[in-house]
Amino acid sequence: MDAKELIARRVAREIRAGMLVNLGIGLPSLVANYVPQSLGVFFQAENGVIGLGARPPEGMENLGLTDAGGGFVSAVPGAASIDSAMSFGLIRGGHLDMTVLGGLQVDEAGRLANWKVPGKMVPGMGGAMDLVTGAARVVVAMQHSARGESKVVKSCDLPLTSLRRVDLVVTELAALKPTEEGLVLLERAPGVSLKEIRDATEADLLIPGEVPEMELA
Amino acid sequence: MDAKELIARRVAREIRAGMLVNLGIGLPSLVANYVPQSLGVFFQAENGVIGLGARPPEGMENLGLTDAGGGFVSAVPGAASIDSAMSFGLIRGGHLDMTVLGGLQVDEAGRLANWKVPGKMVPGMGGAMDLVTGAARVVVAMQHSARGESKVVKSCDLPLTSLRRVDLVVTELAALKPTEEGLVLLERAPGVSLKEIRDATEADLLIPGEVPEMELA
Amino acid sequence: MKGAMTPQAAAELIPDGASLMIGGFMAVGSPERMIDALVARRLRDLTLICNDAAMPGKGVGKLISAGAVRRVIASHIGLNPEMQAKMISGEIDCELVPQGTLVERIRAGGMGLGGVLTPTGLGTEVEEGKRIIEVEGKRFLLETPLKADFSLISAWQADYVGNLSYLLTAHNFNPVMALAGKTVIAEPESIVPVGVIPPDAVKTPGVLVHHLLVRAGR
Amino acid sequence: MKGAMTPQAAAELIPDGASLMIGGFMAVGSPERMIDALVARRLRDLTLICNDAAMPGKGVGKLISAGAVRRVIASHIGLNPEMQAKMISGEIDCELVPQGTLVERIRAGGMGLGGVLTPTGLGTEVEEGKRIIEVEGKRFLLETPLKADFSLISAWQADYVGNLSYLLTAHNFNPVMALAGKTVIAEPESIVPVGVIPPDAVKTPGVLVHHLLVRAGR
Repeated sequence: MDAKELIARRVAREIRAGMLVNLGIGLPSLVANYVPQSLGVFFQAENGVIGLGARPPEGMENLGLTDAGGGFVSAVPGAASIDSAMSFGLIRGGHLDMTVLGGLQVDEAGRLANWKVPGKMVPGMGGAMDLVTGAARVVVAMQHSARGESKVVKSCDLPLTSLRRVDLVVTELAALKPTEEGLVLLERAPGVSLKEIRDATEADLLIPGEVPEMELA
Repeated sequence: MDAKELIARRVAREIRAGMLVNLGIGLPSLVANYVPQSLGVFFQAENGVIGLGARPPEGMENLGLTDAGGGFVSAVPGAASIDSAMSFGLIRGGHLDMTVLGGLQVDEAGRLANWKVPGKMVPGMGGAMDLVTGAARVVVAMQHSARGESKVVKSCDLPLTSLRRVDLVVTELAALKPTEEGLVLLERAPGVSLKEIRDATEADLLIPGEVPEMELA
Repeated sequence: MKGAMTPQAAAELIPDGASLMIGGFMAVGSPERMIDALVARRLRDLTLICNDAAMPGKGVGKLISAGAVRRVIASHIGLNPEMQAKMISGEIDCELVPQGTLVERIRAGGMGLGGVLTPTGLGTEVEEGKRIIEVEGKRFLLETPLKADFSLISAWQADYVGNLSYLLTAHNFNPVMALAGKTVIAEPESIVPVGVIPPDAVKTPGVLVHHLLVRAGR
Repeated sequence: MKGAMTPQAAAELIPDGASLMIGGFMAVGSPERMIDALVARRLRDLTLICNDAAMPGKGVGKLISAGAVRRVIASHIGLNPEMQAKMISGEIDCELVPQGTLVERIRAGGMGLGGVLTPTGLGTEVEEGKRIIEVEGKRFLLETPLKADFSLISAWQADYVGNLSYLLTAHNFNPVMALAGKTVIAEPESIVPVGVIPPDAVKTPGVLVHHLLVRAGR
């Protein structure tokens, strides 16, 4: 299993029946593959649909039905079209049960940075700032390190996405729970030792007596 | 011709082709009777329809299609349903070309009072404050006096609806144009003398050299 | 997927003293069966947030006549003489709000905005006790967001996901109130199978609706 | 009743230096024929207000590649490397705005509100230079309204009154931008006789639309 699949399968376990969930583009969008249809979960794409379904067969795509990455999707039974004002009204107003986003850095205060690398990459925040500020639950799904540097840091040096403390961070090594006291090491990825996690992490971690292995969907 | 018909027929002449117009309940609603269909005017009712039409025949009314007074109406071809947020967004945002409202008092500054008589009658402002604040053009349609007292006063002693100077006041005696300098007597009702108007008016009027008679629709 | 419940069962969810947003404009687009069940339950000390006080015997007017209401936030109460009398006697506190401000305050509450900056009401009694914020040289009243314990709304079609569509002037405050109640109960004219309402016809997404009432006569 | 005009005739209405709101999300729901006509007209110094910079060859990306744009107000430009390069070289000024804030600023401009009070962006770079307003103990950023000389929007069905309906995720910014342009030009997929679009399916009332483009291939 590669890192991305592992992360997606762990995040999928956070999703409960009947939730409204927004999945960011890239890694987070893989989560949908591991959520059983029987849960009756509705996926929202912030560009304007509640009830996102799979990509249609070749030739049956419609230019007017895409996800937030511009990819073709379908609409499940019970889907609803919404404009951008309603879409972000739902997000900012706390009606979105969960958002899953990628990250560039998360720090000991549980703050996320994911929209800008000054001087290098300025894609813009898109909907990320509203999602992190407004969603009932924020889950960050990201690889633990990039180019040999830990993305779980003492304090973000990249521009913040929000002051809000995220609710869960899932990497291919660990599940971390930001709390008022700091980052709690909640679970280890299968076969990963505490030492491996500590060595790969710049931030100080709070490590309980027992750190179970992740269960995956 | 009674006073109300005269006022309605004078106000009707203010309406131009293609306008979006809101008519208040009561006297103002009579104006629609004198606007030729060929003008392509759309009437808005602030409770949620653009393209208000006549009351349907007995037995063909629908409980879900009424004007702001709760009376049954129809929808003309090209009508649109709007919710209250859109309705008042159009009004406040200056997209409404004209509103015609009743009045309790108008003063020399062109300010309207029409929502409250302290200690006697407190119906509430409903949509009136938004209409007077936001409409591109505000026309007050009211009788010149009530219970022997002039409704065109030096300064409103009833609570104001808005600080905004209204654009035209039409009574059964006169058409008055509020300006920065004061209330200009624009037109006399047919057969009414300047003296009759002055005698019936508490406010000081600015009277040009020539005051023509009203033309009616 | 949501099951539908009777108005009586829905009324049981609502305690004395609750704040209720109730849709409708002169009772057009009001959830009448829900209101009847509230009257039958003899609730007390309710706060109503609604466009108007309707008339005796119709819409929210029935709750006012029944003595169930302690406080009303509305834009117009002129067609309900009982409401007028109860306001003057002090039985009901009444806050009068311009209609466009009222709907935006509810929307702000439902959409996580901190308030409404509106020119409506400047220089009138509505301004009293409120902050004025100047933006780019223009003055605006700061009006605060509104939320409620329950939103009781009326709709045209629903499906069992809770998606709602509305009919003509029966839209009014219903779609906005669906955003701002901690619990949202919808009374639809009809309930259709999931997938029957086209996505573009849905005006209130089902995720906002917690309970549906069974259709009339069921 | 509005006649329909060609994209070329509509483009003639727009001068160098104009501010344009253009609907679309990654070019989905963008008025492509209108944009092509603007490119052909070799306009300069435009200000674009749009969700994103699309990609080269699509949507507003075509105007950016053509060198027609001086300033962009958007939430995301990450999929258009030409936009990134022009921003870094200083050819285009770019104001990045959170998406939910952007759509509310446009709505506020179109609906006569004085601004937006949002928690989004508090404590981030977005806060810089902005006022913070405290309401009922919570802090909000004050974001100013946006308007434009022209709104160029894409729709699904139109009638000759100018009423518009939209398709699925091609709604996005179009209905809100229709409120905030001094002149609104709509590019519909089809135009139907007046009375064919049911009142409840109209999402933008025709009173907001000044010009309709003829259908493609006409």
